[in-house]
Amino acid sequence: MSTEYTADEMMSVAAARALAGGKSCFVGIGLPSKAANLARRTHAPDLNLIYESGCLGAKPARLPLSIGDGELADTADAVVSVPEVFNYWLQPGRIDVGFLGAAQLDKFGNINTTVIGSDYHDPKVRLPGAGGAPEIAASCGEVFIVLRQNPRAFVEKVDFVTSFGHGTGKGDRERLGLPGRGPTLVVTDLGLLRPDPDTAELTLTELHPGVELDRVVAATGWKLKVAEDLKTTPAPTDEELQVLRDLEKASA
Amino acid sequence: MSTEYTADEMMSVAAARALAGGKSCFVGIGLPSKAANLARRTHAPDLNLIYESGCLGAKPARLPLSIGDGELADTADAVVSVPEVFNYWLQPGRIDVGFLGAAQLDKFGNINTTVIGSDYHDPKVRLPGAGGAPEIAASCGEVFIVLRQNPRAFVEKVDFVTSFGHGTGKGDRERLGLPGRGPTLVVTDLGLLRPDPDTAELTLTELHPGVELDRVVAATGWKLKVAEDLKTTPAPTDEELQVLRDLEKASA
Amino acid sequence: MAELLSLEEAVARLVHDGDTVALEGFTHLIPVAAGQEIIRQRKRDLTLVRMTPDIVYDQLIGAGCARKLIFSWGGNPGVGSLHRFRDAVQHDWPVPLEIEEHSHAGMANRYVAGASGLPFAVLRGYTGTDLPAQTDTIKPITCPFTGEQLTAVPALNPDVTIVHAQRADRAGNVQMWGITGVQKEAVLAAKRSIVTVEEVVDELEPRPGAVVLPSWAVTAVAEVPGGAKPSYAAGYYERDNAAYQAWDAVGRDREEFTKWLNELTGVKA
Amino acid sequence: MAELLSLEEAVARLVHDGDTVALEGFTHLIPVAAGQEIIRQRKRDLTLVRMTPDIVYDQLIGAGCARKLIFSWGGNPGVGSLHRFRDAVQHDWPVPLEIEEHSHAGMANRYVAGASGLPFAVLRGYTGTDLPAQTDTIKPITCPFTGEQLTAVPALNPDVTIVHAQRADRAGNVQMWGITGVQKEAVLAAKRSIVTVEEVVDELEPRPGAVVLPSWAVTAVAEVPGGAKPSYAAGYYERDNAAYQAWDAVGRDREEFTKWLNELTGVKA
Repeated sequence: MSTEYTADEMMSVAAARALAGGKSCFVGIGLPSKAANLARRTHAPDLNLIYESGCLGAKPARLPLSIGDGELADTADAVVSVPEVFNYWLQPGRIDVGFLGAAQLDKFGNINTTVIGSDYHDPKVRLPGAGGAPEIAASCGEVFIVLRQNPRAFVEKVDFVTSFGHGTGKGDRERLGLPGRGPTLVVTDLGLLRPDPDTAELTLTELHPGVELDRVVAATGWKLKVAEDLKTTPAPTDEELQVLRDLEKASA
Repeated sequence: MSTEYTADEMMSVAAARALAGGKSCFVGIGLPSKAANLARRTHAPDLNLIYESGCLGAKPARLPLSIGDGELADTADAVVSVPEVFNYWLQPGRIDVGFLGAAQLDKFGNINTTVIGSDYHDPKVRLPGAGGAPEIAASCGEVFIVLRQNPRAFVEKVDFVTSFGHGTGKGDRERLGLPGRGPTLVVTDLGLLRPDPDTAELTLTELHPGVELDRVVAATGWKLKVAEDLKTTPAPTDEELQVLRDLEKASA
Repeated sequence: MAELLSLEEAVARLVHDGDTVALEGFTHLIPVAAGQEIIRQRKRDLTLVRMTPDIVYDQLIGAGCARKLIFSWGGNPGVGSLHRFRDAVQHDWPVPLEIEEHSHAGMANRYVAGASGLPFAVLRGYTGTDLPAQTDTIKPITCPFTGEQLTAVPALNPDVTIVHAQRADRAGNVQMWGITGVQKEAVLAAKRSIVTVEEVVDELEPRPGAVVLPSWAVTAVAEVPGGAKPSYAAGYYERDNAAYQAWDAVGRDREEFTKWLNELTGVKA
Repeated sequence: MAELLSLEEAVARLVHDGDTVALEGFTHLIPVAAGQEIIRQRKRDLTLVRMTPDIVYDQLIGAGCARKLIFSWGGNPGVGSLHRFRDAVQHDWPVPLEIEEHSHAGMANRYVAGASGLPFAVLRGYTGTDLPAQTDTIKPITCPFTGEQLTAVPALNPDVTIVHAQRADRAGNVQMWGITGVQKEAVLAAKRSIVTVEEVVDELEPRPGAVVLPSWAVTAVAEVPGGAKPSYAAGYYERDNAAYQAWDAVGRDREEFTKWLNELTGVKA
């Protein structure tokens, strides 16, 4: 483990590793797309990437700059219409993992990408909005979320529920009849959080190497619970870093 | 008018002529398809043929043997899925004329292609069923029907309403909210019938040349009304017959 | 990921007595070989689904494989009636055949709902006809925004859908082109699926008008050259219209049909 | 049949003040030139519709053309926020902007309903989110067969839809390929439509993955080479990523934006 790496690189590598068992992944743009493409190039060559622009089985040689990058269409097994990707492919629960980013995330894994501030009609900050996320969060087998950890992003309760995670706790998804298991993993630049099996509250289960627990607690806007058997993420391997950097270089 | 012709040829020619003003035509297989293709080769070269197999703007060089003939796909402007042809193209009322055949037709232009006999569960004759006809009859701007005239086919009331014409008379379509005008013309081997403007009852408006009125009355299973200004269909021209026969020869 | 199997094994493993089975195709690419394999394996009590049941459904019905047919148009395209179908409906021969009857628009939307993971679909359909009175699978539904009344039909989710396509690659990705009808929806609506193909190739070269079913959406692929005959496979062979005409005489007569069936299944008369 | 017009004439004749206008495109084939022509012609009080409003919508909003936006994701793809959109929502500049907000799945299905001549669409969507509370365009609906509760959204039927495509023939048949998003549905849902194309050709040679819009489903076709720049047109040009980045600085500042706008519309400062 001789190579130096950044916290963002650790985040991408940890997110990529999470895609080990996943067969198909509905990929949000940005950090999720980077991680999914890193996974495809390292331990998960058969990972099936689905983008909401209608690209099924995309195999981009460089990181797509947007959800509708031509590279995705050119390398896909099939390009279908946007209504079809949502209706025929996402909605029936065919996709194993939904991989999302977030502007705000709360302790039950609910995602806000709509507005910051308590008044929807007079927001402090108007965010881009929902995109495909509400139905990705509802219909995929499980959901991974990747975002940088800080107290503005990690809040007790999101200002606006754009995409439903575990609501107010364990059992809410079942009560609403949501088919997927919802967020099972949050990957940040500091560590990994997973919903507590009993309460569904996001709990720190892994620290990235060299990160102090205090720092994670300070970066979290709620009283962070920590798993009893808190583990340390293995540092990125030389190969992981090499592939990640090549990917980023090819996309510059 | 030197050339001899058969009653079926007269029927096809008369049906083809009816497509003069039509810009787009949803074509049933058999007699309607023959007439529509004849029209395209004579007075209506721009006639836009739509087949329920998903072929938009088909320009077959020979008569298609079925609704899914490869010739239709090979010559179409676009081939779409079957759900799409019904949902995006037929249902919103984009098609000017629906051109249908029938096993049984009643005096209000209702069509039966389901069962002969009064008991659906124990029919005298089981017919092929609805196919695309119910929604073609409902959604096209107007409907032309072509079939040979005889008392078994032309009945007071159909045994089963597979496709709605004018129901029990004028105003029924409006009451049901059906967008199209319904059957406006029936072409037979003996003449033409049109709905009476006041009652919507099918009324003989044209006799084919050489056909006696008595014969049409006898071939109709209800007390046939005859238009006051009963006209005679112009006989097929040499060109019409030539094109029709070439078309049939090319399809043998 | 789709498994590459022989047709015999695919049918044996994936089609069970009592299943709801759709063999789809719209004149083009009819999975005839697969249908006849079902007859050979003497599957029973099937609920058969198809928009346009044609001669292979006549054969399945005549062979006594089906207890129910869900359909919208049953005929021998370009020829006339399906006599085995008629005989089953009119005279319960060889076994009674329950029917559930729709229009094409209704059936297409039922598959769409099935493929979409929805319990029903909405359309403008059946208005004024006698069809809704014969089934509990056509119901009114009111638009929550305009108050307008429309028609709802329930999703179709076959246990198995079988279609025929031109090609698959070795990973089991399927490619079909020409008139592809409702095949994608029928496969996606089903719990399991079998695709018979003209050939398995190393690479699926893109083609105009091609529909691709990714391998992970298909259960089994079986290479069956000519598997759509006597229907046609664009790019491979033409429709054998004479065979459709010849079927009329076979299907019309119980004895003739029984002879045909014995020959297919290898039974000595 | 589609009429071949200049872009100027097509916009002048088919886009009216107060219209509901959709300029669709999913990163690929964005009808940027048409959007800027709407700005030049100073159309006002438009209800703009788009799943993914990007920089051309930022420009339309900043120019004061819109009074309402119906959308599901508004951003500068790969760069960040739309500052004119933010400024309009947060500070009513230059005019207040009403918003009607959906998810992609909801918007796509609203276009599908519009294209299908239905007043609404059904989906599994929005469950548990705060979106339904902000609009009367998301309502529950009950399956008449299973009793299950799902979500209904009303049809979108723009007065005008504008899309960009690679090619049209002289009869006005349109061909596009690559990522074609929701463009077919948006055109078919609209009362009128304009398609800008890279080129008008004698014949539309079939291509893998191509979607064809027949001439009779389109109102006007305008030849506008480069009409999708700075987005891309597969087979013609690549995306100009630098232009998207450069927009961030222009859009971020009212003065910079006003300069840009004056340049576009030929106003002397």
